[in-house]
Amino acid sequence: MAMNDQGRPTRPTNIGANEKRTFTGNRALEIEEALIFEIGDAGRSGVDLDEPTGAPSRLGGLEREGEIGLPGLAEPEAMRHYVRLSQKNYAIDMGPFPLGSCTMKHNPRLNEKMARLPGFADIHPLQPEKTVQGALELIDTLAHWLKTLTGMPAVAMSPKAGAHGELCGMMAIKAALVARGEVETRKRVLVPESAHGTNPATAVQCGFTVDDIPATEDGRVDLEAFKAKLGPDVAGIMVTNPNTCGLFEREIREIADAVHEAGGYFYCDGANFNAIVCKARPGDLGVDAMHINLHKTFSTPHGGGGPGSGPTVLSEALAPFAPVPFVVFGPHGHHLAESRAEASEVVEGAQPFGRMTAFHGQMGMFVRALSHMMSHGSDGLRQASEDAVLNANYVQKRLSAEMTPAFPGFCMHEALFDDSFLDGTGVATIDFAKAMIDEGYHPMTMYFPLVVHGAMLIEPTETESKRELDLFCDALLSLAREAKAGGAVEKFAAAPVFAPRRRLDETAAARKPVLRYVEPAPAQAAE
Amino acid sequence: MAMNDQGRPTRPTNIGANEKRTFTGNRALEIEEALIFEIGDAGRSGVDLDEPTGAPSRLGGLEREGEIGLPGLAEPEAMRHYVRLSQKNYAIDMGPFPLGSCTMKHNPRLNEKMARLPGFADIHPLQPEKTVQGALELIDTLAHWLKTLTGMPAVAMSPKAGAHGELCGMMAIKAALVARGEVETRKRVLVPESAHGTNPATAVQCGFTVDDIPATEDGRVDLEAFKAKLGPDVAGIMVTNPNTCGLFEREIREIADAVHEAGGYFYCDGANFNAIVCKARPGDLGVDAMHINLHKTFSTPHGGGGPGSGPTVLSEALAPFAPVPFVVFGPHGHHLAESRAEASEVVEGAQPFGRMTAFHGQMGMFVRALSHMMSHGSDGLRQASEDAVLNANYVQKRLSAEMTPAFPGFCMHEALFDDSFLDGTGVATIDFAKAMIDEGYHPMTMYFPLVVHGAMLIEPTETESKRELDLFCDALLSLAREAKAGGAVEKFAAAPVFAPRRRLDETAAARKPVLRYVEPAPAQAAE
Amino acid sequence: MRYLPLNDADRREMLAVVGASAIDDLFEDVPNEALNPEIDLPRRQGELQVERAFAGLASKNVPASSVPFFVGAGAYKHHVPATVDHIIQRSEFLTSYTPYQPEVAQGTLQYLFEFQSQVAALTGMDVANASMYDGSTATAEAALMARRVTKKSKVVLSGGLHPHYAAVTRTNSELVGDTVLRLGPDADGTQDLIGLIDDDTSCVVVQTPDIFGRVRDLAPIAEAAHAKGALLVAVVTEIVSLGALKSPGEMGADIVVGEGQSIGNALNFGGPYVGLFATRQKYVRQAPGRLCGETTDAEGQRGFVLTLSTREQHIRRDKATSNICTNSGLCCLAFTIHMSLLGEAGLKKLARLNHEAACRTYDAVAAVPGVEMLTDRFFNEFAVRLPKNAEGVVDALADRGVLAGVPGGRLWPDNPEMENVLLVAATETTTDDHIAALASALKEVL
Amino acid sequence: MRYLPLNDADRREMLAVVGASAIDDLFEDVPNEALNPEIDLPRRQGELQVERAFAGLASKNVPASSVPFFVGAGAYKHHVPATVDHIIQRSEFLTSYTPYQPEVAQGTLQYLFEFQSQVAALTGMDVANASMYDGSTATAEAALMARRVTKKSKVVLSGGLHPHYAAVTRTNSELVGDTVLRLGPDADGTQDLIGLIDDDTSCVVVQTPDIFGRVRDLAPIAEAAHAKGALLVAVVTEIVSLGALKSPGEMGADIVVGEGQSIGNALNFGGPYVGLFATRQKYVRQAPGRLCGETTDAEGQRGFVLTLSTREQHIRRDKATSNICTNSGLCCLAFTIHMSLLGEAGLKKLARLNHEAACRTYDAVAAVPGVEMLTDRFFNEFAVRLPKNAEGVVDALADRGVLAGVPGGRLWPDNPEMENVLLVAATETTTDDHIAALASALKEVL
Ligand SMILES: Cc1ncc(COP(=O)(O)O)c(C=O)c1O
Ligand SMILES: Cc1ncc(COP(=O)(O)O)c(C=O)c1O
Repeated sequence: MAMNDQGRPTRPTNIGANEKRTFTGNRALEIEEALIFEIGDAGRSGVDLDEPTGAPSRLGGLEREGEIGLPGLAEPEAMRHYVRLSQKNYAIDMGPFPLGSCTMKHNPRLNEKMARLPGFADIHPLQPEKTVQGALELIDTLAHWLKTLTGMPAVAMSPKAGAHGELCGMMAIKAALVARGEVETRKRVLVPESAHGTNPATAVQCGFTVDDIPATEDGRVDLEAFKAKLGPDVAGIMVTNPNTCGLFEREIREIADAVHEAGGYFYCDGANFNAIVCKARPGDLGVDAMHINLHKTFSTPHGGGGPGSGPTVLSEALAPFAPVPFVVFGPHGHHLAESRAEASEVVEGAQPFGRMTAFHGQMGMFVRALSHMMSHGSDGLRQASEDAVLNANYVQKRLSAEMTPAFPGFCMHEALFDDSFLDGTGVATIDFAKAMIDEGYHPMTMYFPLVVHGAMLIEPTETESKRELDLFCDALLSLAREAKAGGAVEKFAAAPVFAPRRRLDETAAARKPVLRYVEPAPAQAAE
Repeated sequence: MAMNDQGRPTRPTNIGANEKRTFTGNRALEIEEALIFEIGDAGRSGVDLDEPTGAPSRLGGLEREGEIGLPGLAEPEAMRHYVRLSQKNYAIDMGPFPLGSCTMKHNPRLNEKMARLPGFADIHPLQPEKTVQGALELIDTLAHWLKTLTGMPAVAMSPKAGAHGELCGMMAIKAALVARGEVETRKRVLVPESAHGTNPATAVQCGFTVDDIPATEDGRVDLEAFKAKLGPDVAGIMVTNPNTCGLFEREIREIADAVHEAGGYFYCDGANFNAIVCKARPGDLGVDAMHINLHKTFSTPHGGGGPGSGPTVLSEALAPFAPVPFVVFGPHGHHLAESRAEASEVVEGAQPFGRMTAFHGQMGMFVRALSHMMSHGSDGLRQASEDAVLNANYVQKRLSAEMTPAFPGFCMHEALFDDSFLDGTGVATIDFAKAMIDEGYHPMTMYFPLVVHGAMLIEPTETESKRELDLFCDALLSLAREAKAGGAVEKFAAAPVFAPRRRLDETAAARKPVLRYVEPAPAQAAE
Repeated sequence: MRYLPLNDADRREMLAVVGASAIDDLFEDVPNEALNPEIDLPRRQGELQVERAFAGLASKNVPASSVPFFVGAGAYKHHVPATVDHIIQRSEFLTSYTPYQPEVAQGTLQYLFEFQSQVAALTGMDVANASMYDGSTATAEAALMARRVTKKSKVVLSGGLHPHYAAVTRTNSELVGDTVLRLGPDADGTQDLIGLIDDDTSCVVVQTPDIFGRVRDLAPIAEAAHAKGALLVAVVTEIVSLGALKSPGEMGADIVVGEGQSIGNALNFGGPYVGLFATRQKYVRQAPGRLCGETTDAEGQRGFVLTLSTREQHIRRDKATSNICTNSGLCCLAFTIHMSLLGEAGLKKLARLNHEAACRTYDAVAAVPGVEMLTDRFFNEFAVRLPKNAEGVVDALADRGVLAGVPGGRLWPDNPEMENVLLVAATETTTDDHIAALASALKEVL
Repeated sequence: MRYLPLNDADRREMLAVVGASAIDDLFEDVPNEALNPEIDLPRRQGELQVERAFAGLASKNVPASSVPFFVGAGAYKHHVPATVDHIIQRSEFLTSYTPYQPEVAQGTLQYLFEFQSQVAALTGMDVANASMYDGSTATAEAALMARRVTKKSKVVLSGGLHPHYAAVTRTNSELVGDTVLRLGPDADGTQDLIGLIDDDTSCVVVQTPDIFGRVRDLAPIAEAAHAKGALLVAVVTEIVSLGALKSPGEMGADIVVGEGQSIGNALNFGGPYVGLFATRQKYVRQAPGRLCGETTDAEGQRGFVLTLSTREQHIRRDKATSNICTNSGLCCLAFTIHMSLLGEAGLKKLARLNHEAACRTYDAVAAVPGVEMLTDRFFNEFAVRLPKNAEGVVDALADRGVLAGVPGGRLWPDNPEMENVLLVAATETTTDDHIAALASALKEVL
């Protein structure tokens, strides 16, 4: 049909009752956009390059022949393509993004500006050290902030995200066990049921086996059950604190002592560090290793899925096994220790477990995170954590009028609800969440943690104003009342109706995966 | 009501039949946003400043006392406020912006980047000249490009927009008349009926009287009628070429010769220069003065209404009267002549009519325009003009299937239609245009030029692809067919329905103007 | 060419559709001998090449942030939050047109309404327009408006008015036959303006803080002007000063114009800037420029539109109050974003920091032997008289890496009396190191 | 504090609502002795102060664009169009989360789908994922995937593989008990990989162009690997090379991993970069990382979703194919924008320009007495052996304002044989002046 000649997506087949249609499929400012493969072609380009001389090539006879299949767009077409796509996204700059455990906070543009200074963005990781002293000093300074904020003696800067930081910590634990000659005997890692999926996945990726720890009625590690599982085959424990129920593990000290007594190590998942920065230091709580998501706690943008950065702080016991490279300050200024051999020369007793990534970590994120930290200062960071926790408790309290908190009492930086307030309404957690989209909000984290039925985990962060939170709560309360009042099952099931797309068929997507563009068969193309 | 507590705009009073409502008034990604005065307050701030020392002030006892009435927002609130507002705008980066006479073309981001180099953005207009040689060289280089492209001997860089350039040209003409001792006798300026409003307004602002010239059947200056109006009291003529009907004034030479013979000057409105860059030079056509809208022809962004820049090229006859300041190149490098006295020293015979603005013109726009010119080069600029004219003719041809071109034959860079194709449909030009909004397009220029009934002036520019133009034409053709088919009068009258706002009551706005925010009376506030 | 989506195949196809055999068929109306002239200019270049060319030019300039910097006189070096420049670059703001189609321009219209409200509050006036080109053209427009309002034709310009502003106003007012009485520079602040206001006077134009940095009390001048049926036009070239000083509105001004560059906008070597224009409600229909007003849409929702356009050229043509069309849109946005980030508390603090930096600079400069201070009531800028030609001194200091200020010779080139005057400005970006550098360099040179 | 919207009044009000008398009531679960520790760090600072601090640090580094620059070895200096950096800073892309709610994340999902399609086409594979952290971790993941696919446990790493990539792969594979056979540096390109592939081999990992810049024909290796039931993992650290060279897919690779930094991304001192991961359709369910797929919505409109997530940690936990969660989202966007601006014609031309610049550099360096060239089949980088320690030479050249390349000692610190080796890279940003500067400086130093 007409649309396809324009390379536009196929039109609705079963338009909803009172859907208005337009010829273009656009709705004023909501503009449909086809794939670059449908708009562009191999001959077009949005880049002007000098003409090659045509000198004979020296590619050893391995020249590429034939088409690659990459469409090109003139710059104006490309600009429009991506601007139109962007307008189909929700973002923290548009409104609350209350994803529990994700810490979607404001991303200051000052940080973006700093990260783009040529002195940081336009330097190569393998330039002579004397030409990057400012960069090394910055990494060293950030490391100092991280160590001070966590009260830990060492930090590994290589990890590229939280999960990578988990890998770093667990690798250090494994290396320590090797050093102790217990690597063959200690293979079991204890992980609470409420843990994020990356925890068990990481443990297995390090060659450990995972053993679940049950949660108590009040959403915390069951200390007795945990102790019962301890033994000479335990390598360590991975506990998130504050945990994924938004609660602080009251007995964290006991947990740490117990695992240490049992000869294991304490890995703390620091994804929720935002709740306690300058309020409590993991180093004072017996932690052996903890990753810090700079893209959560320290405001580097999530960027639609990444990049992130997961520096991992280490205790005295694990510090010697930190991976290469790391920055040391010496007579000739700042220096990078890049090999095991060199590491043990420059740092007494160092025996790095190896290397986690090429080069030196996420410099671009380091700049942003340090800019965030210096802007806040220790006073601002403490205030931020307090506001994050206050905002969460305010939301928990206000929503409790209609919704059901999963656990009693105050929460930390995020408020967890179960779906019992929806019992018998015919409205499920997912429907409730999708209805939020029509109201102008991104849904909260759903069905996680697994220990709570139909979980709804709301993390407002400190960068939401009381006004935003009040409107957000009013909207959710009205949805809850609407659900309970009954008769709105269809509305909830149909939501969202105002978004660029209605609910998508994920089952079909997984059954016959279409993971890349393929030229439509001539027949269709001609349609 | 609830909304107002959140400082949200008042809710719809008379929701359209099948309008769905949400509690917040938001519709998924379309988010309502209140005024800063309703969100912020005097105590809040999104800027951290050092603490003043509190030293005694030396303000001569004129300290401000009491409230100013300026709300402040924390940075996250401000970011959201403006991002949400931005999402209520249409823009060239979203789709075609076919405003005739406005030349809404793609704005390359390279130009934005260049304009922000500290060497250009962070220099003061009154720094010692030796500290701004690069800036002066840039202005000189841009002047060279403009003179070469127009074939004119001089250019005044001060004008801040097109209308300001008109003022510059007409001031030069007035100064020339003064020099000739004819300023008292020559007061009449001839202006075609089709002229843009700024032309007559400018003439009057220069103390001239305006005399309209009728247009011929084919949309051009009526040469005979024009000649008949010439006389010893004529100061000059202001002709737009290509004119606002999108047509090239075939008899431009005759017009120029005639006005010159009569002792007057030829001001050419260069707003439509985009049609003929590198295709024809005003200098070869007898023009005495012409402004160039850098924010049209040379792609500096319109920015929602400005800023612009209107350098004005001048003929031998008018060059001596060019305003100060201007750049000259001398033994000590580039230099700014800033006073009349100095001007006549450095340039033989110069007698500047005065000064048009503080400092030296729109440097920020100069950088962008030169970046655009250097990127295109003379070959690219000619190609651009040819593509602009081709795109306009393609649209004119395709739309002629259902719509009625105002004049026969090829057009230049814009296609003009009248509303005769809507005769008897009950759909007016404005309704047709508003319906375009729902289809995802900004309306074309309407009811201008005045010489055509229900005028619709479409200027695609060279940065539209054939694909975009085809979909645009298909959409307009289907609207035209829909209008002619009848029965859609209400739909057109109601359009747009998908935009952030329905049609706005402009009459009410003008009857009781509310031009600034005023605190609602307590009564309302409490509602 | 990267910005041109048409390729040759498209062009051939489209020419066929329009029924032309070659592109020049479409240019048939252009006189043949004028068609396709030889243009002696370089050919197209890639981004990399263009960037390198501009980097080369830029490197020949000395950015304000790179040195101790005391240059002011109508344009000021302030720190602008990164958020401002980020937001104004959003496609929806940067690449939109004048909001003539309000249904799809509420973003622009709402910020213009907020901008007008902020400017009105700051200046102490009832209403403000949606901007003029800059402070100087706003001043010229104010004089023309006073003429319309009072039907009188004599404009009195204070000697403390920025010389560029005075020149622009004179150029424009004389065009329509007004007499412009421009006083000489009022370096010592002794001028008697009031004596010059007579029954033919349409307006008296006074700047505060004036070009010499002197803070002026407008009340007596307003009184005198009103007594003669003239309007008082107040000019503010450093808008930050209104965070610390009585507003011109409080002091009786009828029209307040100003330069808004200091808030949200970079120095940009003089432009683009943003002209502020505010006046009394009763005069609004004589005001130049665009006005944004509140209204409701077909569903009763609040919305904004451009209004009272019967004053404007596109409707009234030769009867318009001004010929202005394109104004300073995006610069208004920068202004309003920065101002709403500051908020009242922030603006007052910022003004305070500017004043304190100027006071410290004042004391340091005053301590330099041979320097005569010309005023003791200033905001963030002050004038001094040096024992020798200030232009030479500024040049010598520039060689020492200090940009010391604006020499009188630059602003009053034809006035020998001003040669030794130096205008020195300080802002929140001025550090004690900068001040020390200025003072010691000055000592060396004097 | 500018980023915190709550003021003290808000806080008091909210504490009252939640029923707490003081903020620390909310922290009651934190062991008392651990609560509110003394934190010895600076206090809050304004933007201006922070900017000045970072400008100070940045000024201690030498940007690649400011000097003749020949440093490569896995990260390359290319010109990125301004449009790319502008678009990736749009709020809707920059500040959005992983697209788990597809109805309001179609923007992210569609570009991921386009990204996957471009990467698959470039590498000559059936499918690609939505990115890994970088090329090195992608390589490590490939080896782990080969293990899952083949159920074998011996990994063979070519001596031409980037030493960092080899180290990362070894670190990860050994954790799960694999034996990793890592060959020494193959400077002279004489290594026999094929002989090392046996029945226990899960995969052989080969880089092309290899770390020495040498272009490698993978076909014979693929054949040998497949004969033993092993997979061929091809590694590409300079993705631009695929604009000129046969794709690994054409040469029989089963998994192609690479570093995408060259397209759309800045050098950033090593990160963030974008890891490319592509493979055959039949292996897709063993692939790590996110996958975006096409589907339709409730109205039958085309849309995109994250799919096959039963491979991922958030669903499969300890059974997941990888623990990766956050990946390189925004860097994929930069990659896909730049790639769609280039298009096929542009990419091929860019590759050609890189190769020609490298050829010119090669000839200039070869002409320097004492330099031994180690390969004559390269793309935009090549290895040479110098008569003395390359680290010292590079330092000496840096003092002369030329960043000459990567010395062997930097990549193989524990291998004396590599001390005199220098890796030299050229790109489209390399000018003849740069090349001349390199050659003459080299002559001086050798
Ligand atoms: C509790 C927890 N742990 C670990 C992670 C993984 O962090 P990343 O996505 O940076 O790898 C997350 C991220 O969502 C998380 O919420
Ligand atoms: C034909 C014509 N002349 C003059 C102008 C005025 O230019 P500016 O808005 O830059 O003052 C315009 C702008 O729309 C125009 O279209």
